[in-house]
Amino acid sequence: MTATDHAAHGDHHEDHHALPLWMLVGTWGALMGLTLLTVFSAQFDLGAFDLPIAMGIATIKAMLVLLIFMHLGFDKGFHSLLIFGSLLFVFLFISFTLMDRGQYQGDITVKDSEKLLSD
Amino acid sequence: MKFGALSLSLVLAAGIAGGVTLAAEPTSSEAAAPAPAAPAQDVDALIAQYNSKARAQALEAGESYTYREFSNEERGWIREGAEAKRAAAVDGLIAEYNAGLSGMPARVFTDEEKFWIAMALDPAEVESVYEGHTAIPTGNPNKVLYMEAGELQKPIESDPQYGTPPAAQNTAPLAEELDPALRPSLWVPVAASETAEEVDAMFNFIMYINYFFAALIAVLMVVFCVKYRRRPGVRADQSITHNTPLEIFWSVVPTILVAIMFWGGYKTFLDLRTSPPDAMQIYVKARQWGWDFTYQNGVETAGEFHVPANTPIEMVMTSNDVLHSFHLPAFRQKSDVLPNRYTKVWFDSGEPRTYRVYCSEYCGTGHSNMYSKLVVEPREDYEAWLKKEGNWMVGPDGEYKEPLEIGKLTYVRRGCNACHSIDGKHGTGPTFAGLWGLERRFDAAGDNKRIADEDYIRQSITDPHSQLVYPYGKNMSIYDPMLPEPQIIGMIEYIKSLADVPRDADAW
Amino acid sequence: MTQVDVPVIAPDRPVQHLDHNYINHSKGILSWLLTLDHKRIGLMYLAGISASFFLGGLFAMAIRLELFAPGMQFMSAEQYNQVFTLHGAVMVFLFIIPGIPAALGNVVLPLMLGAKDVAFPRLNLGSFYLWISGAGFFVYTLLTKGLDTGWTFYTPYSTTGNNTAVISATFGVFLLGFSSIFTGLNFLVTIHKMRPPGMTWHKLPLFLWGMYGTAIMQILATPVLGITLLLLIMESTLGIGIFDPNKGGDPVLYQHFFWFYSHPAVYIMILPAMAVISEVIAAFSRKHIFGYRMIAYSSVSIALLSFLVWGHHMFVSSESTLATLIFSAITFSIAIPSAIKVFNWLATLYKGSVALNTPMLYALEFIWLFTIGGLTGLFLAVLSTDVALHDTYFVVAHFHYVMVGGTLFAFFAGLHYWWPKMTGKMYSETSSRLGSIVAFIGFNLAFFPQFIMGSRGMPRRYADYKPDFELFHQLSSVGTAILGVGLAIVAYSLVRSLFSGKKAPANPWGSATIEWECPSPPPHHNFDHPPAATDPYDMERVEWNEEVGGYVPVQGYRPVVHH
Amino acid sequence: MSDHGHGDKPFLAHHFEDEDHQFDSGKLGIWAFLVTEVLFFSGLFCAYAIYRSMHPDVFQYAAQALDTKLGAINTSVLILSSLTAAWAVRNAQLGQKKALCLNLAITIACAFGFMGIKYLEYSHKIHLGIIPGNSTEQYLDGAFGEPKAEQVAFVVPQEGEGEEQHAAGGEHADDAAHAEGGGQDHAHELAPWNDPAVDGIQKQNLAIFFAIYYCMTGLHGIHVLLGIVVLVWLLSRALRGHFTPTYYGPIDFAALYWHLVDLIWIYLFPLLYLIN
Repeated sequence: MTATDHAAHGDHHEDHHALPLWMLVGTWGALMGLTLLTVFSAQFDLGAFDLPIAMGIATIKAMLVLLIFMHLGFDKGFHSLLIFGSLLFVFLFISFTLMDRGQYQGDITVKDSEKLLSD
Repeated sequence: MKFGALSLSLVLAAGIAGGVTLAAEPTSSEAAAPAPAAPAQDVDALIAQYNSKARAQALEAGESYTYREFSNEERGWIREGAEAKRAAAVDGLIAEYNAGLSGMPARVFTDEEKFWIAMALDPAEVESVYEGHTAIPTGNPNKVLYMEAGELQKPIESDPQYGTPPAAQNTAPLAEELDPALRPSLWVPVAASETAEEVDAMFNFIMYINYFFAALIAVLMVVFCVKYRRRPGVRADQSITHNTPLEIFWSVVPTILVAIMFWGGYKTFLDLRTSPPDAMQIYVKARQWGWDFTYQNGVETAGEFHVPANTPIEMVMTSNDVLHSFHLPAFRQKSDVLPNRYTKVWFDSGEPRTYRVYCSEYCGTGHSNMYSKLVVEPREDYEAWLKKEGNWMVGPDGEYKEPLEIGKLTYVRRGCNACHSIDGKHGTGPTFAGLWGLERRFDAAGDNKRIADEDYIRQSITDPHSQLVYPYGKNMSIYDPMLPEPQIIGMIEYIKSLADVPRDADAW
Repeated sequence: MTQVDVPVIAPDRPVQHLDHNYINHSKGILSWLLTLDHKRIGLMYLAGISASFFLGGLFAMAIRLELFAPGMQFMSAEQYNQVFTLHGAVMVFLFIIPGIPAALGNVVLPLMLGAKDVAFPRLNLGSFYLWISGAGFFVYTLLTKGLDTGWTFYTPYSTTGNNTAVISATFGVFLLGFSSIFTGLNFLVTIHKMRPPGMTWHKLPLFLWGMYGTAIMQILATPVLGITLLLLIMESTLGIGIFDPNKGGDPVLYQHFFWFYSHPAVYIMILPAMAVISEVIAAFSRKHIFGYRMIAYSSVSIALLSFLVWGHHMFVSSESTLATLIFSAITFSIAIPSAIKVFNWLATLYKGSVALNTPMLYALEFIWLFTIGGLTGLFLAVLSTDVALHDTYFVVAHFHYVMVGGTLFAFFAGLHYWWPKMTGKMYSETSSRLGSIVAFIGFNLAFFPQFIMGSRGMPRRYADYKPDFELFHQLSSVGTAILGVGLAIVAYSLVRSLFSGKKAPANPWGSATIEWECPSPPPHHNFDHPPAATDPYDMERVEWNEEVGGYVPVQGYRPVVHH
Repeated sequence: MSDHGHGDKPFLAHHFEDEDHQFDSGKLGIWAFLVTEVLFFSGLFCAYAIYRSMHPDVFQYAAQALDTKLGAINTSVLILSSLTAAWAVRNAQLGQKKALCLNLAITIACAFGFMGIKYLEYSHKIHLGIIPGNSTEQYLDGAFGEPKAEQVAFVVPQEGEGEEQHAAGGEHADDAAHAEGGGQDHAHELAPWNDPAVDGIQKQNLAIFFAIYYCMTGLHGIHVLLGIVVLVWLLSRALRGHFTPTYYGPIDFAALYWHLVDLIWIYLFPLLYLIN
């Protein structure tokens, strides 16, 4: 079964097509390259950009895995909705919690409390 | 048998009937009898007759006594009359008692008078007095009486001699429950500050909206169910499947209402959370299971704290062990108290009154006993109190008290009494009774053991988890900062003094 | 709603009873324990959660007995703490969360879809056994060592001291969580993939919309509970320190984690209840449900919004002011869909043909109790009043009105509604109605006084209290006793019907959803061919037939085309 | 209709209409399951985000204890296994039985390789005294405080020497000597942490970093182990020729799960190993 003959089966079968080999191997190559890139970029101190760059590269890799290895690019839209929707909830969970935690004062140590009490 | 108000009224009736001797408890039918209007001039005579007879016989025989059978009607009159008398007299008595405690030569009070003084205390405390505790039962040093074998005995070994008598305010009733001028509404307790009134305004606003919608829904439901009840031959009108304008209407109206609620609530919430810059700060340390307060001048108190009237107060709180919550209903204030972090609540103290503080975050066995008392009093009283509190280990002569006395006070003030009994009863922790010189086992087999001596007690205080008596767990909070030296010595002396008190078999 | 012209295949006299049905399909205990039949699994769940409910109820009775008077009556404070913890944990994790979805949903959901089974029958059986093992761990905890942390397992109390019970209990909850996840996953796929021809999303019965919303929440929220409890177990056993302030951890983080699950869990409890009520109100009004789309969409919007409001459990837990502002605002937004549902149910009664059979009685009681529960929720969503009321009996009363008054009464509504379908027997209306009314009275007496004492400051989870709250506690205890009597009558009525109830027709109530088209009780395979779906609330589709003592499809009926 | 209504199709369950129906249902099911997995891990990511935002310096310091090379090798191993898993799906779709078995076998081998390297990392750390839980702190005292001769200390990874040996050979007989030496030699690099003024809290937070490290990689490792079980089962079925171009759902679903495990590692790697 190739990408061309899935149309004959109608839309019900659209996720049955096999991905061409070059695409799988190419994706693998890209993932390996990006892994090297992220290790390489970690050698340098880029200050505030460190984390965003590392996360950016990881996200590109994740998208490659999702869209090609996991067929999401050729699959039913609802599956994408499910997985990206869940990421939205993860984002909300983490960001709300971070936001709240960011507003607290730092923890106090035993020493601090003694000092405060004796002041 | 303890049915709260009922038993309280029983006790009241019994107390008046028999003075202090409670051997003959009247049955509930007698005590609860309806009391028609009494011929006023007779009542005094009736009371005299009732009291004198009972007293005389009790004193003579030294046992249960009998007396003329009074009718239920008469009993009612006696009770009412006695109550009226008591109300008039008891305030004076309390003042006199307290005056005696704060240094002036105290006259000797009769047992009956002490009973009446006790009656004016927080009823819950009075009740616990009557529950048969043989010693000081709680962290409050204001237990003036105690019972033994169901009989009222004598005042606690002389508060005056300890030099830390219960302050006058301890005998004042809690504003929330006893002051008839401050009766709460059905829903909320007395609002003690302006912020609390703001909260109440929102509370009432929501309540009226709730009344309206609850009534609307109930009426519609009942009317529809009756009017459109199933009848033969009558079919439901299938054409009504939806009505967009109506549905939009009943979506939008609640939206507007909740938006108003949200905004109003948020504004007041900011008031509740933002303390005025000039607020007086009191540091609070919560522990299992009690509250310790530290004032700016370093004075530490436990269980109870006083603040000057009409002053904004900010409580800066942290916990020694688990989560607690500082809950002041009268001020509509509350905040969790966390270990390793400070949280704050503030309130405007308002008029001199007494309030109850709860712990409202579940914190273990003693959670439901983790009260504190807030006393708002005029500034000069507050300052006098603070001075006295700061010197609780110092006697009237300006010298440190005897270690034993310091130990007894430490036991109460540091909350040891929450877990360690002194009457031999098994508790959350081992009892102190008969502990001195006892062999302590740290495992089931007893391979690991030690005699309870000075070293043992000291180590148990400073590092309790290093030697856990089998089968107790790591329940004791490692108190931080640790007890100061005189108090440790005091505890050693106190435990020593309890060496001969018998302990229960199941108290390890 | 535009109605496509689908001819309804209605035999002259539909089959009412079968000699051979799913209950007597095969014999022997193993044919039940290893069954893949969703109906049998549903019945086993029903037995399990009924036992849990009974157990939780006993704990409740013990609590109210202890609190009848101030002072300790027959328990120590430690015992009281264990009893209230077990009451909460058993009721929440073993009864309310699985109650409607797992017990009623399992029986009804595939039938409503005209399907032969759920999408993954083995997974379904697996989640039942996960439930059993989770429950087992709970009972183990109960029998061996007391658990006294409260059902919320707040740190650091749960991880310090010698709380070994926490480990076995949380592991039980972990298993129960996965049971819940797999049930939700199964239902989600079943609703997506197993619908019969003609059942578009807008012809989905509202029960299924509710179950769909529930499934979303179960899939998204419950895993977070799983990881939270795993971390808690790690904390208790290894002391990893993430939640322990003595090791630099943050106990408030635990609360964030816990409520990220447990707030949606509240809606996992109530959304199926609302779904049942939508079915029952329509059926017993014999009228098309009012505002179908609004009810359906409100289910899904409640499901999604429920993830954004967890912080309202933490207004006084030192949550930051910014977070309280946001969470409070979103909390109000979730009130709107709930209000819409209540108004739509009322409008369904309007010009209906209302019969007060037992399920309808429960549904009406539900509306009243849920209204009280919902309206009092406003006090807790408003920041200023919540500060005063948080962790008092007001909260206790509020969530009992929603969870017991809401979910339990809806559970009974659904149980009585589908009882003839599940068992093939009719229960006695007289005794069931009596039980329902007594329980309703008892419930209100038990919990309304708690609002008053809560707003006066009585904190929750107190083993003892000051005498000024005595009156309210006594009323509450008396109410609980009456509630207990009511529930006993209900149980008696249902159990008796199993032995002496008369045979149920296929469609005793005149509902138009598909599950009533198969005989009562259904055969092993439910339907030979998936029935064609029409509007599930087109009540004119069926009419009373004296001969069969139930409703039968109208022959040659062509549905009314609205608009 | 009987229990086994589809006699000609042995793996078609009775309640589905046809194989496509079954496949679609299964696919939706596995995606929903992956959603629960994402949320399951989200708690750990959340804890990570919170503690990293609170103590960025601690995380930066502690991450030096992790071996970037081993992490990178493991990443590559997982990516390779992901390729073979995707390839296996293609083989199944095209009915290539031999290639399917081979690809499954390579995937399983990679999974074992991953766990083997993980084992090396863990045992090295445990040997150094970095273990999750209560006792971490006391070990860290030795590691970060006064370096004592008898106590092993934290190793700041040095270029080359030693580390590769562990990775390649798995011989850690010389670990102790090496670690001790490392601790002594590099004590000066730990200077800020040896300052008596910086005790307590920082060490606690170090312990929390390692707690999170162990939880995240540990939970991920459990998922890899579960994956191995599933893949071995599928390999045995593939060898028996169960899979056809119309029935290959299990391969596809297991591959999806396997990709998700890979995907989580793609984030774990930079978050844990590449902090600087």
